[in-house]
Amino acid sequence: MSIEAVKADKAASQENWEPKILVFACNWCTYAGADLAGLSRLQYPPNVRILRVPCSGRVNPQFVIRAFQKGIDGVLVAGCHPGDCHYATGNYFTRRRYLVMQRLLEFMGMDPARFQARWISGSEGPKFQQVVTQLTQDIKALGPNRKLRDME
Amino acid sequence: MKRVGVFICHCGTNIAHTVDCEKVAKTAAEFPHVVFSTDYKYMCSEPGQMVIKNAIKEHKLDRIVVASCSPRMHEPTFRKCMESAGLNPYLMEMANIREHCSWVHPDKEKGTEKAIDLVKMAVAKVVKNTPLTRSSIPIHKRALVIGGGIAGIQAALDIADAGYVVDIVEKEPSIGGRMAQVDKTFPTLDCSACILTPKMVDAAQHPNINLVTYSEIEKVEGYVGNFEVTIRHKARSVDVSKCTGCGTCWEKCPTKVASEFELGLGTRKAIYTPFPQAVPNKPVIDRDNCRYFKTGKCMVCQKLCPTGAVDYTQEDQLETIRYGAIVVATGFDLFDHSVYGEYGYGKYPDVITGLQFERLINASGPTAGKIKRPSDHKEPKTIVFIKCVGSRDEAKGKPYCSKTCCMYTAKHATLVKEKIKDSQAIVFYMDVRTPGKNYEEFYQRAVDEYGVQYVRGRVSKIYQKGDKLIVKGEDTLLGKQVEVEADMVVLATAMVARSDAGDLARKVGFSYDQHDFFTEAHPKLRPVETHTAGVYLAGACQGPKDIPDSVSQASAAAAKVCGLLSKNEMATEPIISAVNESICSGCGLCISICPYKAIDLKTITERVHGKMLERQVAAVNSGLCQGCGACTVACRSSALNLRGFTNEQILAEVDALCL
Amino acid sequence: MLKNLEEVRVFMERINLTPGLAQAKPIRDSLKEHCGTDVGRCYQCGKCTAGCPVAFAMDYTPREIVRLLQLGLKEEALKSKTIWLCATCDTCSTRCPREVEPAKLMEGLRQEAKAKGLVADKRLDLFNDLFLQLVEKYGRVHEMGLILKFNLLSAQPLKDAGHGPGMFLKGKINPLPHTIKDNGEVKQIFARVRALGGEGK
Amino acid sequence: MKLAYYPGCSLSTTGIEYNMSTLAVARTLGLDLWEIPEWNCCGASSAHLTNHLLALALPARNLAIAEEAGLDVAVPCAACFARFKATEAAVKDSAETRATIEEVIGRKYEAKYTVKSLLDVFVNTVGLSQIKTLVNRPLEGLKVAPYYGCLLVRPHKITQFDDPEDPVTIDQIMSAIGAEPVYWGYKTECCGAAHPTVVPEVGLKMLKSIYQGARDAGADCIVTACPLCLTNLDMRQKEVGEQNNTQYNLPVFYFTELVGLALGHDPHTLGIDKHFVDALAFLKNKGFLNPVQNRRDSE
Ligand SMILES: Cc1cc2nc3c(=O)[nH]c(=O)nc-3n(C[C@H](O)[C@H](O)[C@H](O)COP(=O)(O)OP(=O)(O)OC[C@H]3O[C@@H](n4cnc5c(N)ncnc54)[C@H](O)[C@@H]3O)c2cc1C
Ligand SMILES: Cc1cc2nc3c(=O)[nH]c(=O)nc-3n(C[C@H](O)[C@H](O)[C@H](O)COP(=O)(O)OP(=O)(O)OC[C@H]3O[C@@H](n4cnc5c(N)ncnc54)[C@H](O)[C@@H]3O)c2cc1C
Ligand code: SF4
Ligand code: SF4
Ligand code: SF4
Ligand code: SF4
Ligand code: SF4
Ligand code: SF4
Ligand code: SF4
Ligand code: SF4
Repeated sequence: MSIEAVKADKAASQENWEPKILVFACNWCTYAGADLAGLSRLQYPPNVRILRVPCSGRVNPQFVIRAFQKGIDGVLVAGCHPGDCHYATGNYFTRRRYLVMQRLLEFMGMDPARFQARWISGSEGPKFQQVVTQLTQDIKALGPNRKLRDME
Repeated sequence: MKRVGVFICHCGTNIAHTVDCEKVAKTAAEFPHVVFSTDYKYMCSEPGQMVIKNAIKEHKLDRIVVASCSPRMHEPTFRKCMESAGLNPYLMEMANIREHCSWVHPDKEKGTEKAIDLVKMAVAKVVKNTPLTRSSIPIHKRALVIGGGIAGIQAALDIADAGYVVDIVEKEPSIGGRMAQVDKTFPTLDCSACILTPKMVDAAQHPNINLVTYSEIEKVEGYVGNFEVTIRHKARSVDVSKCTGCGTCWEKCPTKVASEFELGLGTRKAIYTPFPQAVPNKPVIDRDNCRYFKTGKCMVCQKLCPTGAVDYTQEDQLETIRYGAIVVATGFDLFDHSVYGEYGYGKYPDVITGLQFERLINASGPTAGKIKRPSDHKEPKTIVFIKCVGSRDEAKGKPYCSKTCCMYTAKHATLVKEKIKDSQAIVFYMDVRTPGKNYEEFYQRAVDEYGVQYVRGRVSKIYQKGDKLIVKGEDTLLGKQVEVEADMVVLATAMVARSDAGDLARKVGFSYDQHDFFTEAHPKLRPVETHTAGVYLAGACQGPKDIPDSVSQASAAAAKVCGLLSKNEMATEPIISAVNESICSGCGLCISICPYKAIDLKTITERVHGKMLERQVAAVNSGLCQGCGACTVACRSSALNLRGFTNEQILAEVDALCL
Repeated sequence: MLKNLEEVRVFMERINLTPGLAQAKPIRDSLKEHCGTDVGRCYQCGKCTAGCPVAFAMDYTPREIVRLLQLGLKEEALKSKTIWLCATCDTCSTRCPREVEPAKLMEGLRQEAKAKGLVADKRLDLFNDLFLQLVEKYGRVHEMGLILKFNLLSAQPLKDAGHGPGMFLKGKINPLPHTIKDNGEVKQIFARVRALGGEGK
Repeated sequence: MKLAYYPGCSLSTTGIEYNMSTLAVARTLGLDLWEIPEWNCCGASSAHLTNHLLALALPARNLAIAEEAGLDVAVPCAACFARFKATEAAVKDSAETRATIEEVIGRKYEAKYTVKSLLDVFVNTVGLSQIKTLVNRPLEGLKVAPYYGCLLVRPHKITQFDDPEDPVTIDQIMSAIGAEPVYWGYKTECCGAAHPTVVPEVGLKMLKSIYQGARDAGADCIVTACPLCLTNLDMRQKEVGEQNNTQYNLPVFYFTELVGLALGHDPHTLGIDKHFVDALAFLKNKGFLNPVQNRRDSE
């Protein structure tokens, strides 16, 4: 068992641990999708915090690393479906960076599943609900994130 | 020292029901820089906004956070409120505690906790906000239409009628496009020339329209409202100001070559107009084929021209004009069916395309409207039509449906039955697609009134046997192999993008799809706009389209252009990218990332150790940048930052959430 | 061709699609895996059938075989004569606009039909078996022996008898089996293939 | 130019004249054909129809032997060619398949060398101009229907040979020797393979359409590059004619026979006397059997 896993085990057994998850949401699609989920009163776990960005392509990998360093348990980057980007091509960059990021996180000794990318359009309220619900479950299963404070 | 005010909205009970607003306000009061925090029932109402304004005055707030509904709903409201309180509207952030919190989390404790987090993030961000100002750009009131087919002509006429000057740049010697090649038009069968020619003449005579034929786009710079377009006027070898279109030159020219307009079924001279109704009706010399240009001898046209218009010394001219808006209407080409080995690789003379068929039945075509097959000029009695050639065929052609061919094939078959009484018209089809007003009725008439025979199945092979073409198919409704001995076969070949479509799109700076059709900003709701502000689409260059669709889209594009040109200036969002020149290395990585071609390199001069040095740095064009932020991530030196969503702002939010 | 009334009845019988459709997806997937081609892509254009040199003799045209598979009616396809009559000429696969390869389906179905004992035209199957027996035994094919044996076993002993003497005289058939000196290696190949997965696929 | 040579079962029996003419012509063209020692049957369609692995393994043994000798392989029979190509492609495609095949045949085979149809060798290795210069009895006035069948050109991905819908190599060779290839629609139609023997009610109809096609195109004879096609087209012609109350009178040749004739070989050396439809009489009628000066056989 890795150190992280041991710690995670311990923490998870502490009662009432709830993960904190940061969602970078593209203003045009996923943010609107989350709005729609709200409008439709679709319930989901309260663990996610949405940070609005103009486009998923705006998300600099450094933001993600910083969040993990500061102890966030999971990060989701979500934007328009490929081909539907409000800015034509932004989400293609996201897709490429996502793969690189996952590898980087793995290298840093993190479970890459803590970092996900999803396409959720402005009309996909239910999908937003389903994605964050699933993500919360996944992250819960992984346990708390060992802070990467000392890294870099 | 920054002074932040926080305002928590109840939204009646919408928020207050599951979020303890009072507690949120109290907690927020403790956050760094927060000097005032309160909650109120309806923040967006008049009295709600008064609460904000009063607090700003009373507590000398210099920035605020409103925790309420989605910024997609009330951001403009609260920005205005800031403005009327005398603050910069961009020194305001919203925390979405309704859609993203109270409405989705029934647990009040958890909801409150989350609302506090969201407010904390907003406060952390707003502290890093800087005042931003909208700027405005002037709009040059002149429009450019690229391509003079029916779509381009219609768009130009509508724009011109609204009172704006518009230039049509057409690469051929005449406007008219494909519609000029078509004989009759479905679903009414009125003659194409009869309805097109008047429009061409209208365009030529309109005081606001300039026809710029035999010309191409060389370069496009600038941005919405201020495009700088360089046009190449190809050397016509004829001085149009002198030429009267008398026709003496092309009558007497000794050089005959295959006519592009007649698709190889007829000929033209080396000095020519593409077709008799050409607009302008003034010839050009095709230098590749003209004897004078090849051998230095001939000059017949010059000698005979009564007005001395022929000028062999002309050269291409470049001209740069400023436009406020551009409509692209460059139309389509036809799929080259010579990849179909089973249909003879385009080698059988009597296997022709639908567009060639249009020329064969056209009264002003090479056969004067008599249907004669190319090989021996005999009248064909049995004509087979094959649909979806190159369309809906991933193995050899394009996956998409070309949309017009079902209808024009029904038209062709009808015309065959009309013109040759004892003929057979047999259509091999997979589906008959007729979604348009009176389209299905038209197709049904072909079948029941004219007796056109439809056979469901894709043809597998055509081969020549004597002077017949043997067409082998399956009638899939019977489940039997069938065979037709045809005199002529007409292929409904796919509509494809012009071969230079990609080049043009890159030149102008908008996107195109994998088939080189131009991409609209939204397939349903912004069908005539591109992602590039000020550039609009009309006609078949955006995807297969028939004439009614092309014309509607052209008028829609014209409406968009008029909407733009009706303003004197245009406000631009301040949420755009900015370069920190002192750390930009001039590497240029960001340039190719930007989907709007908003970044360029420029040269700056700076003093280093007392010496003046020149170097290159990136420059963002505020007219073009749409604020996506993609470039900021690409820059290795972090020289680019997106105003309103700066690295510092986003990191502050992240930190606020995690701490 | 409809030969008698009974055939008409069977031919015209209404098919209940419900059970077949439940099977359609797994059948499609397994064909994708085993034959490397996807029946789901077929849009029933008939181009395969239109060019098939044997379709005139088939009980289902190649397109109809694909249709049966799309609807999950695989049993019907396995029982068809079509799969045995297909000459593996690949015309259909070469021309299919949707890149379905009916020829590969026929091949896969034949192997499966054989494994299930559903051989609708025994002659071609018999021919193939005899052919391979010869290869295994001698390393090469002895055509005279093959044809004689085939005709005998397919109960048409006199067929082609007219050609035999002509062939013989022209030196085209050799009364003695050809063989390679040591056929052990070829026998080994057969044995190992059998060990790896038997006769069917 | 040295190549490994795989005659295949047919060329020692029904297609013996293909072998004879190939060897005779090869010598004249300067091709050194090294027959793969102890070659075995490629399995033909029978293996292909029965078992995938068997169909790959049987050709692989032959290819492995040729590979040991370090030679590209020339294959005259279209059926063998198709099977060989399939094996070559499968081995190139997947290391896993290669391992299985190597295990089954007990030899190493890496598909390092190329399998070529004899047509390909004539057109691309020897070259049309070389053939042309060696012609001393141009077959002027001979109208031939070039017949490729299906196995040479399909599946194109694997055979990579000529054009799948309108192949031209036989046409080109015929033009090079002075004959006149006719254009017709049955170039790549299937001859029925085993069908004329096994399911004659089907196979004979397939043949009929080919005869009819050649006749409609005004051909005097048919030229092939496949022993199976030739046997079917030649041996069944009379029978099919009788069934349809006609006589087709279309001699069927291997392209090597006609090339041999044009190069001046004796028709008997080429095996032209071994056909069912009387080819000798036909050629005689056409005046192609008159002695030529500088006969190759006397060299
Ligand atoms: C055989 C056939 C029959 C048809 N029959 C009918 C019918 O009966 N009814 C019907 O409604 N529709 C019919 N159509 C469809 C009709 O032709 C199109 O809808 C219509 O022509 C589209 O007009 P457009 O202006 O978009 O394109 P086009 O007609 O293609 O015009 C584009 C113009 O742009 C010019 N151009 C291209 N590239 C450049 C460039 N880079 N720079 C400058 N200029 C450029 C071209 O020269 C051309 O003049 C038929 C189509 C075909 C193929
Ligand atoms: C089942 C179904 C599914 C569809 N799915 C799609 C799809 O997936 N994608 C797609 O692109 N299209 C789809 N469509 C088509 C789409 O609905 C229509 O294209 C579109 O709604 C047409 O918009 P409209 O504004 O012209 O008409 P409408 O939507 O009908 O709007 C007309 C409005 O005018 C009002 N009105 C009517 N008469 C009067 C009057 N006398 N005075 C004042 N007001 C009046 C009506 O109340 C209505 O609000 C679908 C249609 C159907 C039936
Ligand atoms: S500001 Fe938004 S949340 Fe508040 S009352 Fe208005 S609509 Fe409701
Ligand atoms: S002869 Fe002169 S005036 Fe007449 S059309 Fe020709 S160029 Fe024009
Ligand atoms: S100079 Fe050229 S264009 Fe003029 S008449 Fe001679 S060939 Fe024709
Ligand atoms: S419009 Fe008709 S003919 Fe044309 S591609 Fe579509 S279905 Fe085929
Ligand atoms: S923010 Fe987007 S649009 Fe603006 S310059 Fe950067 S990449 Fe281009
Ligand atoms: S802004 Fe960044 S990416 Fe662009 S040129 Fe400067 S250093 Fe390079
Ligand atoms: S050719 Fe292909 S798509 Fe058409 S019916 Fe046959 S298998 Fe289906
Ligand atoms: S491979 Fe079989 S089904 Fe396909 S065309 Fe040939 S004979 Fe017909």
